[in-house]
Amino acid sequence: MKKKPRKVKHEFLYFAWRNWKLRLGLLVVFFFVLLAIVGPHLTPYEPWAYVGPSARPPCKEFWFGTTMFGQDVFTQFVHGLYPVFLVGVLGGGLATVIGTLIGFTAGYRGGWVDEILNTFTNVVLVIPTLALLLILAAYLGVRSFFIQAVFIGCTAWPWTARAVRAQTLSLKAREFVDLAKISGMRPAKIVLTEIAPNMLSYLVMVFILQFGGAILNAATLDFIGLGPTRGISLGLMMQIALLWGALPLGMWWWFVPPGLAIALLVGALYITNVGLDEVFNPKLREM
Amino acid sequence: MIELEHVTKIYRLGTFGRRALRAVDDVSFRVAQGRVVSLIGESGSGKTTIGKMILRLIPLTSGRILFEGNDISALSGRALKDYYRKVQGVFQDPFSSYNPIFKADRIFRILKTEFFPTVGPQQWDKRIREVLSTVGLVPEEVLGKYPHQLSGGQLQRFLIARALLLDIQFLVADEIISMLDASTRIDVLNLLAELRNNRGLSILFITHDLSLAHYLSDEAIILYRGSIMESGDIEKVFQRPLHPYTQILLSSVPRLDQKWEETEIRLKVQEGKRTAGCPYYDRCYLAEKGKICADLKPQLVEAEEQHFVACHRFREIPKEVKHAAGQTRGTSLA
Amino acid sequence: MTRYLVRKVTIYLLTFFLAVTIDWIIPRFMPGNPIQTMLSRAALRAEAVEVMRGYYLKAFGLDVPVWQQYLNFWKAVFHGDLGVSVYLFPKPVIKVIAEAIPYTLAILVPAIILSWIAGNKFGAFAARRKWLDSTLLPMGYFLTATPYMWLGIFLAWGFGVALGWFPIAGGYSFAMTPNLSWKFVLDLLWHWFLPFASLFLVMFGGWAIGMRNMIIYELEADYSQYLESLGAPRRLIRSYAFRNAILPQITGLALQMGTIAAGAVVTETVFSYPGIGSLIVQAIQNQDYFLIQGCFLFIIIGVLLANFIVDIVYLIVDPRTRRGMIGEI
Amino acid sequence: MNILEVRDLRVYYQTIKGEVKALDGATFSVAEGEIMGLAGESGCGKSTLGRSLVLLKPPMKYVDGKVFLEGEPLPIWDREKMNAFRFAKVSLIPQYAMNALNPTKKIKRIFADILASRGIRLKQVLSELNWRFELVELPLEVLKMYPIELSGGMKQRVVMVLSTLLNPSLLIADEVTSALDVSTQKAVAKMLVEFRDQRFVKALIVITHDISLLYQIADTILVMYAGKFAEKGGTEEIISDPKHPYTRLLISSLPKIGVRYMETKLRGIPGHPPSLLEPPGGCRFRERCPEAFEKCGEEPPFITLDSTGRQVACWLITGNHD
Repeated sequence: MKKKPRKVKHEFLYFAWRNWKLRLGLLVVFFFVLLAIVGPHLTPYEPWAYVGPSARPPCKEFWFGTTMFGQDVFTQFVHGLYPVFLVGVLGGGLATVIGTLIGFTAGYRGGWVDEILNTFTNVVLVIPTLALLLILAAYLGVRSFFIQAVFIGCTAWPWTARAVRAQTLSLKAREFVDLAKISGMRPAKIVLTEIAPNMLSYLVMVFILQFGGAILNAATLDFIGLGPTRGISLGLMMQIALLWGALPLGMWWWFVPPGLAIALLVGALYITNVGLDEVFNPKLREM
Repeated sequence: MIELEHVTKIYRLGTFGRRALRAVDDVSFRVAQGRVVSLIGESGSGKTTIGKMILRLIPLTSGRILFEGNDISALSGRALKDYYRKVQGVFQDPFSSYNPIFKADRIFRILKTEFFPTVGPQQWDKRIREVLSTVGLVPEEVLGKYPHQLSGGQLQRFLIARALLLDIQFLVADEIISMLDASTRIDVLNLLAELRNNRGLSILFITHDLSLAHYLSDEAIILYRGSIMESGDIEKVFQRPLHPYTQILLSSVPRLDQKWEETEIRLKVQEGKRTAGCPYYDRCYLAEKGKICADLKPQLVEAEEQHFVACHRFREIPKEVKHAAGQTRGTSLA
Repeated sequence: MTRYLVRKVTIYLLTFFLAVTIDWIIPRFMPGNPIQTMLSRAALRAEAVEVMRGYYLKAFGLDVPVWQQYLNFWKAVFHGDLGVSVYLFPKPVIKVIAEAIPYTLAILVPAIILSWIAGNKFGAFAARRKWLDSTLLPMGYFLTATPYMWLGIFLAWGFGVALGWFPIAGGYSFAMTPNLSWKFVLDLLWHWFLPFASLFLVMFGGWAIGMRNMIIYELEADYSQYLESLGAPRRLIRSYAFRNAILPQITGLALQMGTIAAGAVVTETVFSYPGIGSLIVQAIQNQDYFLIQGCFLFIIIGVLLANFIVDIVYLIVDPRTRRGMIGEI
Repeated sequence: MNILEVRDLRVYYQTIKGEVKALDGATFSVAEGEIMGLAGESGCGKSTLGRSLVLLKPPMKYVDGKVFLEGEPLPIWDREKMNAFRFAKVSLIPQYAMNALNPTKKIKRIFADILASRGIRLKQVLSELNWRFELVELPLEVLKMYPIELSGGMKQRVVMVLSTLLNPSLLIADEVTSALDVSTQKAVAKMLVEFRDQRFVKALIVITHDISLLYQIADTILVMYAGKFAEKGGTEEIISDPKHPYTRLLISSLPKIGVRYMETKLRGIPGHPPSLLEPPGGCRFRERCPEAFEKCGEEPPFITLDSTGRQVACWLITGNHD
């Protein structure tokens, strides 16, 4: 039986599709993205409007039931999804950018620059970010999702900086960087055209983790009352639910969906990251 | 062509750079026009560091490197680019010299944008085909391929072709054949030899393999822990090795025409801390007796015409050891 | 090795200094003025308000120039005098916190240690069985992705409200007065369980996943292959791999301290468990600045201390840092 | 009596692009006290042969073939059953010897744990261990140190002592000297010969791409090309009178000290080895062989030519024999 070797055009795509973790993760994430976009058009109500009887369990009329004040939980839920993505992308993105810049400069320049940046990273790494976020959040009376995303972005970057620094150090030692230097390329150009493309796959994975982390941080902040002062977010929903005794009254439909959504979304992001890691790094593939 | 004057390189280690590693220690030599000089040393001897310093990839700690008389560390911008037009390098690991996510011939495109922006596409394509045939590659076989689709030998020749596009005068070949298989290795060496003969290219051939060095070069420099032990015309150095280290090297190389001599190799553990005195003191069988070896670092002295050695006691080396090491028996196999 | 310690200590001192400075900023730059909120609450007549303002200014040491206040603050910190709580007025902050700390430590320390041990054991075990790896591991990812507070609420609702096995609020039953009887201790444990379980589960997921990846990596390492070619039993190979895979998990523990502290705060709020967590949240709502300042001082000290302990443990466990190679934190 | 006998061993690699026929039918034997050099360029299957005799695990796949160790069948396809043979009967000095020791364990602990897995206490072999450490010029304090504190050469020698501690009948040394400096290379190579002379091992297979090294230490040399055997014979005969065109071209392309470009221009072998995903029919060296003729379309058998056990797989030689 002469087995014809399969013509494998792009090894990466071949593996990416076979990897069930990647498929599952992306599927769940897209589901929530879709829900965030389509959701608000599905319900006639406004998140804060009093539209029905109070504390009604989920029924045909109100898919996720109503709150203590008769607001439709499903409407609040779908409207609350959008800021979760906003803070996730902005906060996660900002943290990735800052982490990459600091890690990259430390790794590429080396010497005392590396020393200083590294110490700074270790310091911010150890500081309990909640203290920082509290002061900044409390200091600004009026808080928007954007501000919250910036806060989270500015405090979540240290571990990314360390990872990117290690990656840069290993790439910098590669000989094609030397070859570029003796081809007369300026350092900035070397960084952009030679080193950065190699790190792209790595940065995508780092961003996904930061995205998940940012969502969790945002929900925590909203929950202890430091979230945005206007608008609705899943964290805020849970805070209000707890504040108004949804727990003792057993109004599970008020606090279960928001938390569950965050857990599923962030879990899916982590699993996507694992899938990508397996696709890029053959060692984990056989497992 | 290229001249090194008292070149030293000290690496700072540890957090605040307290520990210093003296990688290259007061090295001076010259590579004349159209000559192949091989820089021979084991790992950690500083040979690659010297290669990188000539290519301006790492700064010197002290001393000067002159190209056609002027100091290369002073060059910058335009002047540095002109320097790279004349001086190029090829590195050890062919697979690490190419950015994996681009096609292999991208290294030509980089040269075009950096050095020949005004040259027309057809003319540039013709030049590429020219240099590819000079290095013995069939353009259709190698152009448009990714690095992992080419063999080590092909990739190395690609790098040499790249250097030839710049019609260079000086090439630093840093262990370029150590990753290649024996059968393809020799063709790359023949290519370098032809470039020297036809184009008067001078080459600094960095290697740890004595037989390859002997095959290709006119002069040899033996390096050990950053200092030159012995240098000079390759025939003289290999026939009548004067420095104990060179003798040990020559007697240790596995050869096809001669069994290993029974000279005992004392595998002393290499202590790193000796700073004063001769770098080879710890492993040298001669050094036990003399006191001078421990305190004073020997300078290169001309033992005979075109043959230098850095050892206080090279005249006292017993007859039979010198004979055994340098002896070459029989001619090469047909 | 000493250089490794010196580097560590300098970073911690630097961090402590920076964190405490930020901590000091809280009352000075927060919107509104702590004195104002107190006065408005006291609802006194106009001139009485002025007298009280003078008194409070002096009481809180706000009458001196800013840099003077900063120095006084450092002196006070070392004396343990963290000022007086605005909301619960005459009660000094230090006393309020002292009452809350034992509760926080009670749920935090056991949760961290037990989840770390269980998580690592389970992660190593999961890497061995194919079916275990592909079924229970996604559950691990789900757990570590769950917001701390949601799991808290979920457990409270599930076991508290629906099944009624556990109380869903408070450190101990309201009816009881704290005394050293066996009955009271049992009641304490009864209230302690759910917040502990919630913290435990979220952290457990994280360690399990980390260990699973690390141990696969170690089993692929050259020394494992060599052991296999020497016919070493699976058990020996796995114990070597586990031993090396645990090291990054120790550093991981240090890095997680910040997020764990945040987790504790929200979990306590869910269960209104009288630890520092719920104390801070109340302080924020009541804008009780000095209490917030005091609480965060303790959190900062706690996190730094924990980090330092973990680093010392790492030093003892990993020979490479002791002999030659300088370990990165 | 032959220590090792291998008949028609086939071991392939499974990759996403299909099966790489790394080792396609190996038949040879190693006599007692024989140091057999296994030479060939990268990708010729020599490491696959060496590794499959000790630890045959995915992505390597056993296809067929029989292996006998001192007359007894060696179940190389059964990963569990082989445990009894590994270390005691057949042992390997791996290519990655420099980092084969667990970095966080003292050398003494590693020795003790592995010996314990065979029911031997370290104390029982301590005197033998001292003698062997001295033989490989390692100070005794090494036992108390961590691998991180040893140089590459020292780690390699520790692995050499460990792999041969139970006096296995067959030792396979995979590229033992390629990462070493020239002077340490000679010392380590001579130690391998010493291990055979001291009867630590009954037979030795030295895998390397450096034929001149084999000329110094090996009794016989087996040359491989693209997963197949090209030629086997005594070291002197192979070097002075190579029969297979590939061996001849390979040896002539090696620069010797004393040979210079000016006087004799050596020739490499044009082209490169065939892909083993879809190996060509007949002799695999056909494309690059200057003396190839139409008979080479059929696969040349690996025939013993004379009483000295000289074997070659090439129609040019064996063609006019039968």
